[in-house]
Parts: sequence; structure tokens; C-alpha cells
Amino acid sequence: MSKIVRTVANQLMAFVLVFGLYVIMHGHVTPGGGFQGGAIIASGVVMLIVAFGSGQIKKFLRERRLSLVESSGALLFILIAFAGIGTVFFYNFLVGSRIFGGIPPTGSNPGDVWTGGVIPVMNLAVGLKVTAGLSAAVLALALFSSGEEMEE
Amino acid sequence: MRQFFAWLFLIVLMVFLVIGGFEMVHPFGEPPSTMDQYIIDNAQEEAGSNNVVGAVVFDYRGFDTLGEATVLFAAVMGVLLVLRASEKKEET
Amino acid sequence: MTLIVESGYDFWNPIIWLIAFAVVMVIVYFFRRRGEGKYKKGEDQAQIFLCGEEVPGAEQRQVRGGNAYWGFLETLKEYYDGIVRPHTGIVNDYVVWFIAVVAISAIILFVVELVG
Amino acid sequence: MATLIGHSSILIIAVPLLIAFLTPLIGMASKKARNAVVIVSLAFVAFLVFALARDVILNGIHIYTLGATFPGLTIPEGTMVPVRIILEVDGVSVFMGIIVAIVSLVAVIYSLSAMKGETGQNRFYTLLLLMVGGTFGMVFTGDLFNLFVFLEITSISGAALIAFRTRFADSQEGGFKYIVVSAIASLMILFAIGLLYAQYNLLNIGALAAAIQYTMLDRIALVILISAFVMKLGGVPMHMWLSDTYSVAPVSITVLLIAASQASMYALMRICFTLYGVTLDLAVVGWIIIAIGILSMFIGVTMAVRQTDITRLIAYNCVCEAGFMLVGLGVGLAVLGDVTALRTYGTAAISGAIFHVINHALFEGLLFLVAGAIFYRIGTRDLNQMGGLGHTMKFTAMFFLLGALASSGIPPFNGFASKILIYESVYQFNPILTIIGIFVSIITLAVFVKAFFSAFTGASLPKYEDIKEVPKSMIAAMTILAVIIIIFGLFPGLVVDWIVRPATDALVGQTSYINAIVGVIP
Amino acid sequence: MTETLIGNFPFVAAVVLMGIALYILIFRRNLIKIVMGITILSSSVNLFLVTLGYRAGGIAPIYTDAPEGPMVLPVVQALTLTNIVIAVATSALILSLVIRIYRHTGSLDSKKSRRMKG
Repeated sequence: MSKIVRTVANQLMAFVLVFGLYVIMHGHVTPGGGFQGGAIIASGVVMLIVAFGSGQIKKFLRERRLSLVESSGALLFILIAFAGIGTVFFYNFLVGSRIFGGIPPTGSNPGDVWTGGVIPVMNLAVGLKVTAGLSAAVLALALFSSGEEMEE
Repeated sequence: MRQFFAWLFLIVLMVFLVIGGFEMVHPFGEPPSTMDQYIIDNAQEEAGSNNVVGAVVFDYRGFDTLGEATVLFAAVMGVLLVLRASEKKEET
Repeated sequence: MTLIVESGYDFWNPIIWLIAFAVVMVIVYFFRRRGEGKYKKGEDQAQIFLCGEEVPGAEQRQVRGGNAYWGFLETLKEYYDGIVRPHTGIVNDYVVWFIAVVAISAIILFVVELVG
Repeated sequence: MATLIGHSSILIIAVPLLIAFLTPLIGMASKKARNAVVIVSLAFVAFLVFALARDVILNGIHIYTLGATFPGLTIPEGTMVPVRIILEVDGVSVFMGIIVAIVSLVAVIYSLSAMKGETGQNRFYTLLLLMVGGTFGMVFTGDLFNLFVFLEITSISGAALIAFRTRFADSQEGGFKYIVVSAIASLMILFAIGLLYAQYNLLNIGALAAAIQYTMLDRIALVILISAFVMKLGGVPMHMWLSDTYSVAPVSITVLLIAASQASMYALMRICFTLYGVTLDLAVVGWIIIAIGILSMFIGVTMAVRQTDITRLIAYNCVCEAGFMLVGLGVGLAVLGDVTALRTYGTAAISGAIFHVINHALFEGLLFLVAGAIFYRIGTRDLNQMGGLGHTMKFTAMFFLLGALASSGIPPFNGFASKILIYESVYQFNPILTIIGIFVSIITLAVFVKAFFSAFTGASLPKYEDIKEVPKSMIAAMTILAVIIIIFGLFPGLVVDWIVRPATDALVGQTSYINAIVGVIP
Repeated sequence: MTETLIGNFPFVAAVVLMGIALYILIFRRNLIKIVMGITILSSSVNLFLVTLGYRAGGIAPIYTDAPEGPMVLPVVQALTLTNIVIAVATSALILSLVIRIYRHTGSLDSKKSRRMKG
């Protein structure tokens, strides 16, 4: 792509990251969540791939490392689920505790980020996982279809 | 012949589904809500989350979300497996 | 007796079957011992005799899997032409068959509903 | 131990997923550690399955409510319906769980040397574990949408594994066909689930079974569900994807695909017997399933006769065996409303079908493993290229003979024990079906005689003079299945009494399944 | 009858979309178009599910600064979210397989690129 596109993509990536992180971390208060925010950040990565070409991106993003990040995100998610097995698998054990333990007042309220129990943590894990996963898939497809040699 | 039967069966199926759509027991706009109303009422106390959909996704039906994350993980693994570089031998 | 499978009509006990099988084998062995005893391995009578021609190699003697049951397949040629034609490995046809089964079974259900 | 049993139903599903997420990280460090972790985790899961089976058969249905304050809390305070996802494990579920446990262990042990030297083994084992976890989830869950999600997990990982050998074009084609067929089937299943949700606002199978009324939308949903699950288990005329996928996948994956198809069979049983039960029009639905079964038996076996690809031949035989199960299930479903007929031969037909499920998984798995061993040594699946292999691969030939005899219903192997249950009970329902079944069994024997004759007998060909027996772990995997087949053949009464009869009772007894969910209103 | 006909139109719209998807899956031989058909099929199912949860005059089920009024059903929205992610995963895998098939056979036609039959 031309130089203008690359520069604009560079500038936009920061805002995409900020917006995606906002959507992930406010998933339990406002519309959004881990999947949506992760998709937003992954779309930013796709924008970089389109602007710079997969050959350039390959220099600092490897689909193999991305898949490792993805598996660690999935690992975090299932470990949080396992942590509730003292009572029951997937038990929301953080509600009322010191971390994210706030309980909002019933009915319409201005909203508080420090609520939700395990939901914000799971949002974070899922956001990490979806970002890495979608980026890895798109990068692999781009590398293969552009004939670049992929590392095993 | 294949074209004819394909059209026939497709039209028959669509007729059944459209009739079913018109004969919905609960018309559009007032669905039955025994389970959902409970979730709407109690999501804030039980899950501590203002976003009821978030509470459903991560608390009430969290196991589905685990399966969903697993599906995405499996798909990415599958893409990397199908598009892997070469068939060169690996020493185990 | 938990060794028996009851089918509501009859029963099946493999142990009894094995005992009967062993008895039959003993009888067979008895008749076999009465047989011709002059057969010896390694002599010419163990060799293949093909009217004096020299015997072809293993490659020619082997009956290929594609040649097995040639008569069966040749006799039922019409039937096989009939059932092989739908097996077009095209993925669109698989969807057609699925929709066909859904539509036909739906028609059957509703026709029965209207009749009875 | 008691707490372990109490949590075992979720551990059986979650431990394979956890190990699957761990496998890429371990595999970077060392490959031996990865293989060890995979085998140990699957052995632990198998142990949990057997413990849970014992507990369920002794103490009744096992309930696990995910995310509640205690596992038994199916219906929370202030409402009358279950809200959370509930795992409900009864006799049929543990029966299928035992199948999946055995088959997954065998597949991994076989893969150890069959996959040696291939690239991408980390992802191979990851997807294999995901497939095992998905199959366990399919058979253990008590929630319709959760069933859909696990069906998707199984389909996607299975498609990726079918396409594992990327150097062959037909394996890619097989993976493509499998994922397309599975995606369409599961999306139609989700549409039917939406139809049920629209009327009753429920997703739990037990609560839906308590509330269902067999309206017109229920009929449409029933038709879509039956067709989609029959498509997933490969019944004629929707069987064509099966011969294309089973024949090109690595055989250790084909064995797991058989288990996944049996899980679809389980879902079909669950829909017909538990979800709808006596409310539906029994005779008509039963006859629809019987017709599909008869077609599967006949077309499957006659197509198998003309195959020259050994794995494709066995795959068509799988279609034929699935037909036997469908006939047994259809007869049992057709007489479900008639108490005397159900007591005289209906339950026998259902237990014959359920017993045939595990026998099918065992002997078809053994046959596929043997075919994979031949492919591993001589590098081709074409029967025209084979001949005289029995001189050098003695164990493999013996295992193939064992599987073939069991599959074609020769006494005293396990295939005969389940087929005679189906024959004699179906004979009292309609003699024609039994005659067709015996005829199909004879042609099945002919099919395997052809395969065995052209592959193993005859003079040893010069080009295969230096073929050796397959490695130890493949022999071990085949030996496990062979030993289980012989035991099931010699003591079928014990198997029927221990695991098949409880499964039949759980399938016929719909009210106990419902009461386990809605019967405990606080 | 007419008011139910007009009132239940959203369900019928989802069914029509499903019909379009099935038409593509039956009559289009291009592998990429088959992938599109599967995506449209899942979109039709998503539309059907979301339609099931609508309440007349309902608001989004989020309590943050929520206006007055009934809330639409949240469970179907969660199911739709799950199905969207599953559809994305499926199409990614199918596209990679299509690329491999094209590399092997040089054709995107489901009839020309077929190797196995009978």
C-alpha cells in the first residue's frame, strides 16, 4: 500500500487498541465484552496486515507465538472456571470478595467497573484469546496465500 | 432431474417453515419469559453485573462460553495445522 | 444365570456353543486321522502342476481385489448402475439429500396427522 | 473420593480441554513429556468414567448444576424452571462415556508410533484432546444448546484432523466435505432448538420434556432434529460424506470419528425417547427410522462389495452396521406406547441396538486400525496392490480376521450377541426386517472374505518381501480392542446385565430423567 | 389472520433468508460461494434467535443508566453471540481447506475438484 495508508494505519492502531481495551474491560457494565473487544483489536491487526503486507508483519508477529498467547488465554479462562470448583465448577466466587466484588444497586444505576466478580477477569482472558486467535488465523491465511514460507 | 427435485424439496421445506413462522404460538413481541425474567431480575444480585447479557454469557451459561472459546481455539489450531509449512519429518 | 442373553424369544449362551464346537472338532479330527497318510511335504507332489507348463510367478498368480466377485457385480449390473449414480462425490448433492429427507419425513408426519 | 465422584462429570469434560490448552506449551519443551501428559490425562479420565459409571448404575442419575451454590440445586429460589446449565448423567450417558474412554485411549496409543515422523504433532494431539472432550460433552450434557456447542467442537476439530495429511488432495477434500456437512446439520439443529425455545422458553432437556405438547412447531423441530442427527451418524441417503471422510483420515482419527458418530446416535436416542417420548406419534416416527435403517443396511453393504479401497470398504460397512442400530431403535420406538409389546420384545430390541453401538465401535475400530497398519507399511490403500501380506504381518492378519468375523455376526464373537438380540426381537415385530438383516449379514461376510483374501492370502509378492510387522504400540492398541471383543463375545450376559440393561431402562424410563430435574422444587 | 401475518413477519424473514442460503448451497458449485452460503445460513439462524427474544417496546438488558421499560430477553442474545463466534471459526477453517484444495487441484468448482466418488 502507499505511504499515506501506512502512516494513517500506524496512527489508527493506537486508537483501535484503546477502544478495544475499553470494550473488553467495560464488558460487564456497558455493551461489549471479551469477544467483541478482541475482534476489534484483531481487526486492527488485519488493518496492519493489509497496509504493510504479511511479509512485513511476519518480522515482528509470528502466528506460532500468537497461538501460544491464545492457548495461555484459554488456559487462564478455564483455570478461573476451575477455581470455583471448591463449591461448583464455574461458581462466581469473586462476588462480594475484595477483587471486583462490588454489587451494584438493583435497578437502573450509573454503573461501577469494580463489580461483576469473575466476569471482568474472564472478559480479559477471552479478549486476549480472541485477539491472538483471530490475528493468528488471518496472518496464517495471508502468509500462505501470498506464498510466504511459514515456520512450523 | 436433479434440478427439478432440488427445487421441489426446497419449496416444500420452505412452505412448511413459513407456515410454522406464521403459526407461532407466541406472536412477535410477547415471548414467554419464565427463565429470562428470573435472570433479568436476579442478575445484579447473583452475578453483580449491570450487563445482563454479560452475566448470562459468563455466569449463567458460562459453560457454553467455554465451549465457544474452545471452538475458536480448535479452529485456529486447525487453520495452522492445515496450512503448515511442509511435510518434512520431525524427530520424536 | 448371567451368562445368558435373553432376547424375549430365545437365549444365547456362547459357552454352550463353544462346547458343541469342541465336540464337532474332535469328530472332525477323528475322521481326518483316518485319511491318507502318505502325503509328505517338500516332494514333487507338493508342487503346483500346470499341465507340464512352467508355473507363473506370484505376481501373475495373485487374484486382485478388483477381480474378486466379478460375476456377482456383472449379474447385478443394472442394480449397481442404479445405486452408484447417486454417489456423485459433489458436496451440493449431499445438501439436496438432506433437504429431501427433511421434506419427505415432514410430509409423511403431516399426511398421517391429516388422515388419522 | 466422594467429592471426586461428585465432581467427576465436569472433570471428565474439562480435563481434556485443560490438557488440550496446555499441550502446545508443553510440546515446545519436550515431545516425550507431551505424549506422557496426553496418555496420563486420558487414563485419568477413563478411570473417572468407570468410577462415575459404577456410581450411576448403583445410585441413579447424577446431576451437576454448573455455577450454582451446590451441585444439586437445579431450580433456584423464586422460579419453577432450571436456569443454569445442568449436566445430567444417566445409564445411556455413562454407556457412551465408556465407549469414548476406551476408544480415545486406543487412538492415542496407536498414534504414538503411527504419527512418528509427521510434522505438526503438537496441534494433532491438541485437536485430538479437544475432540475427546467434545464427545464427552455431547454425551453428558443435559442442555440442548450445550449439545449444539459440543457438536460444533467435535465437528471442527474432526475436520481439521481429517485434513491432517496435507500432501494428499483427497484428505483435504474429505475434511472440506465433513465440515460443510457438519456445519449445515448443526445449524439446522440450532434452528430447531430455537423453535423449541420460542414456545417454552426452556433449553433444558428434562424441563422441555416435562412441558412439551407436540404442536406443529414441535413436529417441524422433531423432523429437523431427526434428519440432522441421522445425517451426522451417516444413515442412507445422507451417508455419502462418511465414506469420503473415514477413508482419508488418519485411522486413529477415524476411530474417534466413529465414537463421534455414536454420540450423534446417542443424541438421536435422547431426542426421540427422552425429549419427545410418548407424546410423539410413535408408530410413524418409528417406521421412518426403520426405513432409514433398512436402506442403510442394504445400500451400505452392497456398495461395500464393489469397493477396491480397503478403508472405503470398511467405511461402507460402518453405514451397514449403523442401519442395524437404527432398525433396533425404530422397533423400540414404534412399540414404546404399547406396554405388553414393549415388555415382550421392545426392550430387547432397544438393548440389542445399544449393545450393538459398543460392539460397532470396537470391531470397526479394530478393522480401521488394521487398515491403517497396512497403509503404514506398504503405503497404499488399494486392494489391487496388495497380496500375500499374511506371510509377514501375522498379527495384523489375525486381528483383521477377528474384526471381520465379529462384524459379520459369526458366533461366538460380540457382533453375533447383539445381532441375535436385534433379530429375534425384530422378528416378533415384523419378520421381513429380520430376513433382510440376516441376508445383509451374509453379504457382510462376503465383503470381508474378499478383503481378507486379496490383502493377506496368496503367495507373498516379491515387492513386499521385506515388509515387517508394525511397531509395538500399534500392536498394543489393536490387542486392547481384540481382547475386549473376545471378552464381550464370551460373556455377553454379563455385559448386558451390567451396562446395557441400565442404559435401556434409562432410555425407556422418561419420567425418572424428568423428575431428576424438575422433581426437586425447593 | 392478517395481523398475525404482519405481526409475525420477522420470523418469515428469517425463514426466507434460510431459503436463500439453501439455494446457494444447492445450486452454486463454487467452493467460496458454498462458504458464503454457510455464513448466510448461520446469519439467518442468528436473526431468528434474536427475533425470538424481542419484547414490544423493549430496551437492551443493561442496567447502566437504563431508561424505563421492559427488557428484551438476554439468553437468546447470548446464544446468538456464541453462534456468531462459531460461524467465524467455521468459515476460517473452511477457507483454509479451500485454499489447500485449490493448491492441489487447481480448481474451485466442487465438481471439477472432486477426487472421490462411488
